[in-house]
Amino acid sequence: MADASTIDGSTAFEVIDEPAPPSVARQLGLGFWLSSAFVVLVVALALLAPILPIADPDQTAIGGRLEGPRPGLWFGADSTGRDVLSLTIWGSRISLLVGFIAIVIGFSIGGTVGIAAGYFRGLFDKVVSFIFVTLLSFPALILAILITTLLGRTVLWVSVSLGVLAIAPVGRLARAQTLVFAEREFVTAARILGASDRRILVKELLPNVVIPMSALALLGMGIAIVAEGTLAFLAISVEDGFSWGRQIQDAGSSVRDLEEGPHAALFPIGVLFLTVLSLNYAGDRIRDVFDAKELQL
Amino acid sequence: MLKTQSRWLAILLALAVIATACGGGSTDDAQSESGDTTEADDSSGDDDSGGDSDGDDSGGNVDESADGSDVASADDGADVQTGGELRIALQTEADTLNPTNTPLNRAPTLIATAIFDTLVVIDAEGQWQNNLSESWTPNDDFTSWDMTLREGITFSDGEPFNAAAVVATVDAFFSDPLTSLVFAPAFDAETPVELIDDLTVRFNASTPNAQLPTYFAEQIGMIGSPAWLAARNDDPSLDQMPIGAGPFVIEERVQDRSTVLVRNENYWNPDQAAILDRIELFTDSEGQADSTVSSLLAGDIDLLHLTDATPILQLRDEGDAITRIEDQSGEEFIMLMNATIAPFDDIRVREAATAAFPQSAYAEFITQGSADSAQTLFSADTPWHNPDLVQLGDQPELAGPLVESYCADVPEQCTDGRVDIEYQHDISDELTRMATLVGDSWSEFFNITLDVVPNDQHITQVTLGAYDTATWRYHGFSDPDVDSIFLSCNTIGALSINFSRNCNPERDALIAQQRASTDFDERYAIWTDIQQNLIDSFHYIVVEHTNWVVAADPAVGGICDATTPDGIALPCQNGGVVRLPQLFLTN
Amino acid sequence: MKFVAGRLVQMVLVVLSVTLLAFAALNFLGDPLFNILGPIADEASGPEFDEVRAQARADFNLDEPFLVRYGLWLGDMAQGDFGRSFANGTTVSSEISRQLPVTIQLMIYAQLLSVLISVPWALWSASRANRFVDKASTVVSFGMLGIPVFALAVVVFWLFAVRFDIFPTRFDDETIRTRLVSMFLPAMVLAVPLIATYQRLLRTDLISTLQEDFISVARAKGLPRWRVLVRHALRPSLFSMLTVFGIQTGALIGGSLIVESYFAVPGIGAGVVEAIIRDDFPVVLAVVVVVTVIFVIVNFLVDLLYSFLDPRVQFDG
Amino acid sequence: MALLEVKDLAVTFATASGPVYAVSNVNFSVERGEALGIVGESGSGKSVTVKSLMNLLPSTATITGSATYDGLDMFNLASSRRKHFYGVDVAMVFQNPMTSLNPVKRIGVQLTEGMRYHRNLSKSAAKSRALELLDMVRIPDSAKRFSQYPHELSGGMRQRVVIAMALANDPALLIADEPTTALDVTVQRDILDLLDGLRRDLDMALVLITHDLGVVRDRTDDIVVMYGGRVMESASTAELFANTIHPYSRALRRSIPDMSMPRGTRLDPIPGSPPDLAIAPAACPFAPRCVNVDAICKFSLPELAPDTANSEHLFACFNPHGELNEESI
Amino acid sequence: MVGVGSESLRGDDALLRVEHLIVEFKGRGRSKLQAVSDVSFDVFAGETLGIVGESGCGKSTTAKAIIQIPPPTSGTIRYGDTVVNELDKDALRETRTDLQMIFQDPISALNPRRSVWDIIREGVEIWETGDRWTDERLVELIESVGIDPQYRDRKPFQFSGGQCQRISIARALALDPEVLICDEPVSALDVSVQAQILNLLDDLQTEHELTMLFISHDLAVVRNVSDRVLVMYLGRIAEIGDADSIFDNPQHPYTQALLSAVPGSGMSDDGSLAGDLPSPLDPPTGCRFHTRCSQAIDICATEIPEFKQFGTDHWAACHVASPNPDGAPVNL
Repeated sequence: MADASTIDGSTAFEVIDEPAPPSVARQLGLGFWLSSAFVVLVVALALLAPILPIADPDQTAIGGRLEGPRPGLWFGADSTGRDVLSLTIWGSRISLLVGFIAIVIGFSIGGTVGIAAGYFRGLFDKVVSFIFVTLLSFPALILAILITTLLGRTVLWVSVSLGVLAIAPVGRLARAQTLVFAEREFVTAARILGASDRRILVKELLPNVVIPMSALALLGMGIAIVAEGTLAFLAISVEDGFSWGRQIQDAGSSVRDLEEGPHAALFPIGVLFLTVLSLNYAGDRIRDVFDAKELQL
Repeated sequence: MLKTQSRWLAILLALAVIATACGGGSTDDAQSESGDTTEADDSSGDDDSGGDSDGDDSGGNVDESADGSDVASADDGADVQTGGELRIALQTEADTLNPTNTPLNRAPTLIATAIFDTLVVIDAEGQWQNNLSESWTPNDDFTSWDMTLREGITFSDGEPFNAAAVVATVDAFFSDPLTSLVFAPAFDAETPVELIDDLTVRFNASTPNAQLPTYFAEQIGMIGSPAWLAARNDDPSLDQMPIGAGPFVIEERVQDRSTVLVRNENYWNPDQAAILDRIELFTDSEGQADSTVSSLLAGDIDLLHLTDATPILQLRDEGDAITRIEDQSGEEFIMLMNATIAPFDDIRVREAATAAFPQSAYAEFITQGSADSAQTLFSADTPWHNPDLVQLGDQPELAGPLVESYCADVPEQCTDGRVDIEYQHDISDELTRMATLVGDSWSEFFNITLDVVPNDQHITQVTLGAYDTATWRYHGFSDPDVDSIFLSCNTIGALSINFSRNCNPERDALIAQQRASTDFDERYAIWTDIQQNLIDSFHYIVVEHTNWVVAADPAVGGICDATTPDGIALPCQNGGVVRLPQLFLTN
Repeated sequence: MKFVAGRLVQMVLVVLSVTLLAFAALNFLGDPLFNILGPIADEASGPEFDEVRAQARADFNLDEPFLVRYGLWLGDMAQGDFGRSFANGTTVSSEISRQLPVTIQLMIYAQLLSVLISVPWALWSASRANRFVDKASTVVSFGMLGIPVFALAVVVFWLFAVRFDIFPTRFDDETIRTRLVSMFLPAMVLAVPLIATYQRLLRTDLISTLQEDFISVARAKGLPRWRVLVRHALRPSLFSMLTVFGIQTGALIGGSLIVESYFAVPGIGAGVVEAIIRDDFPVVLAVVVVVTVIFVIVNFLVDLLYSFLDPRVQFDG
Repeated sequence: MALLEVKDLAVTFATASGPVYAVSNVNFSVERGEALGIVGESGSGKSVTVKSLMNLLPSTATITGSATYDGLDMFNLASSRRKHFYGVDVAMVFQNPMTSLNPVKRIGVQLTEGMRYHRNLSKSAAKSRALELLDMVRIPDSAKRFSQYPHELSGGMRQRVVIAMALANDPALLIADEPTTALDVTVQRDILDLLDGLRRDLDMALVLITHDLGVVRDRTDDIVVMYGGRVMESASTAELFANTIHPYSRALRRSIPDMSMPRGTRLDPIPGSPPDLAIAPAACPFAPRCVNVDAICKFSLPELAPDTANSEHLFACFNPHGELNEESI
Repeated sequence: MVGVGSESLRGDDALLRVEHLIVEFKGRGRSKLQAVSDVSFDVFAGETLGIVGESGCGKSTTAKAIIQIPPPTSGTIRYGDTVVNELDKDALRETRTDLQMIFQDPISALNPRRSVWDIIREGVEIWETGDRWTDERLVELIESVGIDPQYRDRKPFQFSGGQCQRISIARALALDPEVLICDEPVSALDVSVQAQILNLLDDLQTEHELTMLFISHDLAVVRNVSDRVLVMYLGRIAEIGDADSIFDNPQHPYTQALLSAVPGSGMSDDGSLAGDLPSPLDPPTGCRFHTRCSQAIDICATEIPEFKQFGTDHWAACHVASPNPDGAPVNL
């Protein structure tokens, strides 16, 4: 590098003497990795459930009624003597699957429409914004329940109904994000450079909108899992098969059952809580780290 | 515009309710090892009408543990407090309280009985006794009965209680498409009822019927004030505020929530007028029976009835601290198998399902000893129980060959050597648990598709025959003759209250035969045959005899004090129905 | 005033759209006849059922075009005729007028609890931003935010009503006191995520407000910390919280479905769950309308409150 | 004794990525009735310095060194004295008048708040005093302004209000942190003139912070030039402009376009970027950009020392005149 | 020759002609904010036109209207033979490559998620001018603005504000523009860095034969860079002409006030302005400056002043100022 002291400032290379920023991995912090690890563990267990050496979740009378945890029956038994651990692992499959599909639906539709509305503005934006307001004014849970009851209590429709719920909030956020960045001068700069709308959307805006949105997707996934659990808790989720919500409802709605064997409810609650918390935390960290980068500017 | 609509729908729904007793929230379970003896067998009825004596525990057995306290308070007149207010928690609600157009299940029957009084009651021995009626006189072949009313009875609104009122109610009853379904087949289609004179009414039966008066211990025997009946035609909301000749009148009612009864000050029979001033009845909205128990223990309510296993066990744990009366005679919990469509149209499949049914697991995990395990429609608490009759169950090894043979014949109903079936139940915790247990046992022989439907839809679909197999609560009447409507060929139709659509001419002949008989032993024998017939045709799996438990604060007395106007003792409770007028509070 | 008028028009439009959406859902998702009649719509044959079906088609104007049907229904609705419940023929309006006050009480209870807890908490943690206590409280509120309402309901019920018999296990409206006590757990369950939300938002906004120049000015005046915090920083920091307060009304309504069902509180939430389970669509539609109107009105009031909080927000001109 | 005396002041911030050495080795003093200018670019530590004096730094800041006000240790005030110190003895005016006023409170409330708190004035007494102050800072229509909200006032008016607020309790020391940077050039002069006039009329000490040498030139008695959190040079205003010693001060003067320069005049920029304050001060912070840089500058910290010719003129430089590499400026 | 945009005054060598430019923004409700009111001026090839004025005077809006961001409400922008505001979308995109711009906030002007290399190559990619702008040439360009090419893969946040402004400049130059609009390019920078950028712009202008519009509120900076100066007040031109002439001999009372307010300008205090800047939503009638003008006379409040010529290339719109003997009032 040229010696700055001898070269005229206008052509001298400026010294960038700040140390390389800490790696993204370091910035995300231990908590992020712990929560990610937990989520990965839960997902892995869900995927591997069929080949794990655990009891058949349908098999009753493995333990006594609400038998407490013991070696071999680590989470105890539920009110029909099923293995709570096995139920929790198998229950995660529907919870996670529904959460995942719902988020894919919500983000692909809400994200696209929101970004388009934020970028193109005009009448399209007005219409879309109004639809968002309407959807947000609709009592969400009632809407989900309605769709599910009317269309069928299958994984697909439960996911669709939760996905529909996600459209408006996701879309509104995507729109807001797009608006923020569309106001930035680099977009004006790109336009002056002659970039087409498509190019500006894809190259300039998307990267800026997608990263925060992906953090949001993790949070949203947690919300969707909770929403599915809520439906299941109200006995309006997927009919065949059980999810965490249903398991918790099954074990948690009778005073006597709770008195005799709170573990049957508390274990799945714990796992659900940790999963949602991990998703939230991971999403939060990603958002913080990437937002912070921008703020550093 | 919704009015007509909901009316039609309500008909269907309610229709089903009559057979399901407590359809929705409260579910099933109850079973009792409480070895309460039943005096069913010596039902020759030696009329030792114990009046207000300690109980005669048939039909409603005072649990030994509670016996003492209950009896003590009943005998100890010094403690009786006149007036006062009682709070009762009921398990379910009815859509209306009008007996002529709404089937009433057990809980609302408790209210309706207090408001109306029935023409006839079933006594502690299981025999019918005159209540508002004074006498019943059949003709020779039992095809016609003349009923004479007691004199001097008035409705609580002051209208005279006379033959015309009875005819009006019965006409209303039969003109209702729904309520008529149950009883109409037993009556002459042209003139089921005739006005003879001011206090006499003639009922014409369709076939020789020695049991006809027992019908009037049921809903059809609840006679409403003609003025009210006429008024309700204009204002359906009056269905919620019925007027009868009973010891109580409704002061206030919020459906599904609470009903307030106050003493009928004009009650015709001062000897049996209500002791309490006021009774407030609450309905437990959603399956929170166990919290109701807590309320009882906390003194927030004074009396409750329920059928759920866990609170029953909880009540038993309380021992002497609570008055508790159990009764398993009122209701059965069964699994229906639809005989009209494949695969359950084939007896092999029905037999396989019955054989593989997890009776012991059910007893362990669901009833947990709160109710007796069941073999036939009649529990040990009824005089009709026959301990020799045993249904199949817990023998999955028998199911294999049957299914194999069926699938060889009807491969389109099978997948991978297992029969494809749909298992329908409505939404409730206990039914879900049961489905888990049954699913686990059956899965070796059946591919089960669960069809969890809302309670109302469940009822409709079963009534329409749109199911393969379904769980069902089955309201047992006081006399098995009434039950026969669920077993007869002539009640099978598009809408059927013979839910499993099991038609058997041989069984119909037996039913007609017992109906014409006045001899208990003869009828008992015939009913044994009918039950055997049912067992052999595998239309039902009788899962449990619902254990209706009435529990009360020890301060509540008089639960077993009810008698007919003639002083004949009535059961402490039947299917959760307690008679309210004799209840009192001790100081 | 122009703003208010504009907002009112928007509110009406939103309510119309929501009702249209709900009405459309019941008409286009699945067969409307099935939604009205249940299995009778297709599974029953025979003349009596043909008659039922014909009657239903006539009663519900099913042969009319969708928009006409919607208009007719809306007309009834506007006149306060919410129809009659399928389940028992009582008027829906009487059902709702019985259940709604309970739910509103529950919601106010929950909001009160959450505001009373979250605001002091946020002030406390914002004044100690990034110190240990603040970080610890951030962890706590993060955790509170992650607990699903239904799971919280179970845990709280188990802990406070079953394990330690502190609160009654059932709703009791004998007296105001018992009502307050028996509604405490349900309200608290609803409040927990709200507390966390409010605390986080208010804390963040307070921290950024505390970096504003006018706070430095106030402190340079020599005013004590708490006075600056409460008198100067709090009000300008309330916006996000207030906005969310409006939005959370919707979440609360959702939460009331669970909480009321679980704790057997006889409110509109438990009612609508039951109605949906029973396919009692007149009730469902009515609840959707009522709830949306409440939601929209609350958010409108929140908008009006903005001008109180910040004189710069002008609604006209 | 000087009214304000700052000695060896250093401020360090703890951040997630380690300490930031915002200010170190700062020394200066202000006499009663005098004006001191502190000049520096962003990041030079001038604002942090005065904020530390005003007790406005966040809790992440660690302050060492001393500052005395009329002999009182400002960093260790007895709590009774402290309660009525800021806003009474010492007051401050901030950079951005648009954000210096609480947007949700009326001007009058904000003006009277300090007096009422510190002096327990009645509402009406406070109001009449406030109207007096508004007149003093030459705000027309003071009675009307009193009940207005800040957003109803222009930037210049708001800055006058902020000044009036600072003067409410007759401070002996007024600190003005870039009071005109956010204002249009036409308003800037009015405000500066106002401050100058008030200082004279009220016999206050004034500390005027700015990045613009032109602003302090005519309005201060002494000047402190800061860079990278350290004092580079300090002297009386006349002396500094007549005899700029420190290479940074000189470079700063030469890099700024001047109205007197003909168009197209080539500027002498200071190459490079301002220093990174995360690095502990171990060398002259200006060394990487300095034309007179010498080996010693990169390894050692120059002390603030008086010039041989003028003991009142202090500077921190090893090689002020470029003798070491024989380049003269 | 040169002028304020009036036909009669136009020389043939004007590269950019702005005629009767009006830019309005929609305010709340039906109100309209006229940010630029009937502004006409020419820009000549190779010159630097400085535009000065207080905040809100419409200087940035005027410059941005030239490249149609946003398109003006009315008026004509001629660039050579092209009428910019009548171009269709594609032609406008093409024409804009000749008219580039750098912004006040160097940080906001760079996409935080793209590398410096991607940012600078953007125009090359859009217009597929890779044969002309080879990677080697781009590297040279990066070097020429003073950025070490070895950092080309870094993201903007790893650079200082001054460096970001350099990157911005390189991005604009990679399109070979004719005109470079600099919208307050140094006001966000530290004084020590400001001079670097000013010198850089000066060098690049010579090297790339740029015509520049230089917008600033800092009179000293404008004086330093401008050949000609345009002084704006509340959406109108107050004074325009040769920079030396205007700075040394300002005619419009507003220009005088502006100059006298510069610290250390040594100018007399006469120009001190009374009162506040009026609201642009409701600008004063007549001469917009009359509400603050110490020399205002009655006519100022009613009639919009015409431009008067005060020198070969020096016009001012003022009723009071009297022109040089050789200059006659100019009709617009």
